[in-house]
Amino acid sequence: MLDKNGIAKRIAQEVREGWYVNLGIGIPTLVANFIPEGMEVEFQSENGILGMGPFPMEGDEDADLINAGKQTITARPGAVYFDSATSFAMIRGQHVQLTVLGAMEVAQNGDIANWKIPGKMVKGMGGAMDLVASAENIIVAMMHANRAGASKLLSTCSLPLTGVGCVKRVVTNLAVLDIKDGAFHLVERAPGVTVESIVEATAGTLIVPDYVPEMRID
Amino acid sequence: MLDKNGIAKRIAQEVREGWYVNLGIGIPTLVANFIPEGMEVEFQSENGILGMGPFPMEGDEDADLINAGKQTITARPGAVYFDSATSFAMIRGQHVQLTVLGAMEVAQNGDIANWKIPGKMVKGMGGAMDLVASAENIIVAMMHANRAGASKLLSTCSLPLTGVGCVKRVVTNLAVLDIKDGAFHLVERAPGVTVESIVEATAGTLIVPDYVPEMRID
Amino acid sequence: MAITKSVNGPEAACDGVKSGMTLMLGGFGLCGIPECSIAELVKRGVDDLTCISNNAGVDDFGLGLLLQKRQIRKMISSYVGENDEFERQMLSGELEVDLIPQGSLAERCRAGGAGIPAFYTPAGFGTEVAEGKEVRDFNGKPHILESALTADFAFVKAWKGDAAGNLVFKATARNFNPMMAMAGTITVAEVEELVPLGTLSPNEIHTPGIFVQRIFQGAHYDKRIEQRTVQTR
Amino acid sequence: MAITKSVNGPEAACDGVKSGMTLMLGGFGLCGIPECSIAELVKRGVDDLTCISNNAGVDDFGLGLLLQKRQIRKMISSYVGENDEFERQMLSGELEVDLIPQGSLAERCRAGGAGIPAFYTPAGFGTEVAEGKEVRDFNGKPHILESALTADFAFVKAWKGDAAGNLVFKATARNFNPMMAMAGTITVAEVEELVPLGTLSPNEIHTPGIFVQRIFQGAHYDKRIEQRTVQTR
Repeated sequence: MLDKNGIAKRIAQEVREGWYVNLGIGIPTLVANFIPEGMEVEFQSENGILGMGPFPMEGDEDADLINAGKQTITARPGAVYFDSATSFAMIRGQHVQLTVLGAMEVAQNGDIANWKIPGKMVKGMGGAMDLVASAENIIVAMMHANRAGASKLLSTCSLPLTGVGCVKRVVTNLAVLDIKDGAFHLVERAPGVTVESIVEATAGTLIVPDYVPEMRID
Repeated sequence: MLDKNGIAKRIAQEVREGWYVNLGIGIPTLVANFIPEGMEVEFQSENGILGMGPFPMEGDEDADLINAGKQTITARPGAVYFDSATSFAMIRGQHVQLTVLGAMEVAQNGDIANWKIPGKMVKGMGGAMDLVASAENIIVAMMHANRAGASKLLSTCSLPLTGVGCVKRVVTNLAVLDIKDGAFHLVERAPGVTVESIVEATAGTLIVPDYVPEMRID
Repeated sequence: MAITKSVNGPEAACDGVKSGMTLMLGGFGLCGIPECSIAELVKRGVDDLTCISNNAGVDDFGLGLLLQKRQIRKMISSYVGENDEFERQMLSGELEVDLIPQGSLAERCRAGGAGIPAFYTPAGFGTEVAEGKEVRDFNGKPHILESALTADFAFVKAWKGDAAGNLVFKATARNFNPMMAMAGTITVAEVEELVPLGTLSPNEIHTPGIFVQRIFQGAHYDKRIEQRTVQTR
Repeated sequence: MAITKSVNGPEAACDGVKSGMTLMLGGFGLCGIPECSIAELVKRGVDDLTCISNNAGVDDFGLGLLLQKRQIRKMISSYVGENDEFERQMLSGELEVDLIPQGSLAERCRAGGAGIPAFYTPAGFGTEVAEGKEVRDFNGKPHILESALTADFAFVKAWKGDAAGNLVFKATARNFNPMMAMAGTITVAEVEELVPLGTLSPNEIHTPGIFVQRIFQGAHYDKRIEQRTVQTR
C-alpha cells in the first residue's frame, strides 16, 4: 500500500521529457519532488507562473510569489509570470500536457467530482473545471476509499460533477487504473496489495487482466 | 471651402480633454497637428501604440516603431506598446472615445462604405470595420464629392458597406453635417461656402435650419 | 499630452461608489489585492454590493473585512474556502454566491473589457455550471456559452504605475488585475509606487493606462501571506 | 529544468513544413515579420500554402517573396494593399483571398490558441463579412459569431528570446506575433538576440515559452521601412 508520497512517486513516472504539467493541491503537489534531476519538465500554476521552483529558503518568502495553493514559492531560471486569462489560455488551449489533481469520486466513464458536497460548505471549483474540461491527459491522485471507508471509484458519481468523461488514469494508494470503454482497468497494484483487495475496494466495474504487475517504486 | 488641413483643423475642435482618439489614414492623420498645446489627449494607433508622437527627426526613424499607416513615428512620455488583440480590445470595448476616418460614401442613415470598389483591386478593410462597429463617436473626414464630381453623401450607399448606422458626424470641405433621424442635418458651412452649394452637392436628404453658421477656423 | 489619472488617495479614488453597485476586485487569495481601496470601502459603509473577485479574502483581511460589516450582498468567485464568516453568511442565506470556474471568470472579465459579449468554453459542460446555458458542439466537443462580466467600479492593485494609468505588476500578484482593469466602467488602480511619467518602459507595461480612470499610491501595504511555506536553511 | 526549444537555424526550425499546410506569419506591414523563416520557406519551395497574416508583404519582401514563387494558394488577411503581384494573382483568380477585419483576425488567432472555439463581435455586422455567419443581439446590439483560427505552423519574430521559448518584442513590432504564437500547432520563433536562460525578467516576458516549440537567432535582419516619414532637423 502506498502513502501520499508513494502515490506522487508513481505519478512522477508518468511525466515525460518536454511536458508542461499542472499539479493540483494536495498529493499532486508532491509529484514535483520526484521528477528526475535534469529532466526537462516545467510546472504551471494557474494563478500565473510557469517554471515554478521549490519553496523559498526561510526569510526569502515573497507575498507576491505564490502558487495556486497560496503557498510561497520560487521561480526557476526561464520562469515567466502572466495574468489569469493567459494562464487559462494555456490550459484551455491544451498547451499544458498533463494535469494531476485530486478527487472525491471518479466514475468508470471518466466523470470526476471534486468540488462540492451538497449540504456542506462549498469552497468552489477554482480552476478544476477548466483543467478537466481541457486537458488531454488527466491523472487523478487520490486514496482508493474515503474517510468513511467507502470506495471512491464508482459506477456513477453521486456528487455534483466537476467534469464529464475526462479522467484517463487514476493512481491510488492501492493501484493504477485506466478508464476506457466505460470501465476501470487494473494496470498495476501497489507493493504488497493483492488483486482481491483492489477488487473489493472498487465499487465500479473493474476489468482485471490475467497478470497484474506490482508497481516499481524505488 | 476647406482644404485637407482645414477639415482636420475643424475636426480637432471636436476633440475633448481626456479623450483617447484613433485617427485613420489620410486627412484624419492631420488632426493630430491641430490639437492645442497642453491638451490632455492621446492618440491610439491600432497596430499597437497609445501615446503616439510626431514623426521622428531624420535619422532617428526605427523600423520597429510605426503607425497603422506604416509610417515611422515616435512615442511620447507615458506611451505604451501592446499586441493586436489588446489593441482591438481597447477599440471594441469602447475605451477609445473618438474615431476619425475617411470614407468613399456615407448614407443619411449613418451607413459608411470605405473599403471596397467592386471590380477594382480590394485592399481590405484593415481595422475599419472593428472601429466603426464599436466606436461611440465616429467622425468621417472626407471631400464632399468624389473625383468624378459625384456626391459622397447619399440616401443609400452604393458600395459594399464597412458598417451600418454608425456615423454621427461628417466634416467635408464644404460643411459639418450631423446624421440623425435618417437624414443629414447641416450644422456649419465652410468659410465662403453658401448653403445653396451644399444643398446642391448633397445627394441624400439634407435638413437645413433657418440659420447655418460659418465655421470658425483660425 | 498624456491624460492624467492620478488622484490624492483612496478617498478621492472611491468617489461615486454607491450601495448596490457591482465591483470587481483584483487579486488571487491575498496576493495582489487592492488593500487600500478595500479599507476605504469599509470606511464608506456602502453596502448591498455585488463583488466579483476570485476569492473572498480571509476572516480579518481582504474582502473578509467587507463581509464582516455585511456590506456584500452577492459574491461572484471561483474559490471561497478560507473564510469562516463567509461560510456562516452563505449557509444562513444572508449572502448570495455565484461560483464560476476560474478560467471562465478570467475570460469573462477580459471579454467584458474587450467588447466581446459572449464566447464558448468547454469548462463546466455537464456540470451545474452549465445549467441554463446554451450548449454547442465545436470540433466534436461540447462547449457552453459564457457571457461577459463588467463592473461599475474595478479596483486593482499594481506594483508600479504612472500618472497616465500605466501599470506594471509584480510576479503572481498580476493574476486577475489586468482583466478587471479592462472591465470596470471606472477602474481604480492603487500602486505601491507611483513613478514619474516616462519612467516605465512602454515595452514593459502590463496594463495600458487607457483602461485606468484613477490611480493613487497606497500609503501602506500589509501583503499578508496565507500559506508561508519555506525550506529551512 | 527548463524545456529547451532552441534549434540551429531556420532550416531546422522549418522541418516538417509541407505543401498544402496552413501557416500563420506575424507582423504588421513589414514590421515584426519573420524574415528568416520566410526566406527558408521560399528556399524549400513548399506550395499550395494557406497563409494567415495581417498583410501580404510588398512585391520584393515579406510574403511577397512567397507570392512571387506562387507558393501561396490562399491568403487570410485584413489589408493587402501594398503589393502589385498580389493584385495580379488575385484579379486573375490564381490566389484565393479571405479578408477579415483586423480586430477579428487578432481575436480569432488568440481564440485558437486559448481553446475558445468561437466568440461574438460587432465588427462586420451588416457587411459582406457577416455573410453566412450567425447574428445575435447582445445588449440591443447585433453581433456576429466568429470562429477560432489555428495553423499547422506559426512563424513569429521577436526582439529577444531564450532557450525556453520566452519572447520579448520591441515597440510596435509586437502586433500579431503573440496571438499567432499561441495558435500554432508548431510555433517557430525567430529572434534578433537569443539570450541566456534566466536573463529575461519573468515579469517582462510578452510570450511565455509554453507557446513556442522552436526558437532560433536570425543571422540577419533587413527590417525594411515601408513609409519613411521624418521631420527635417
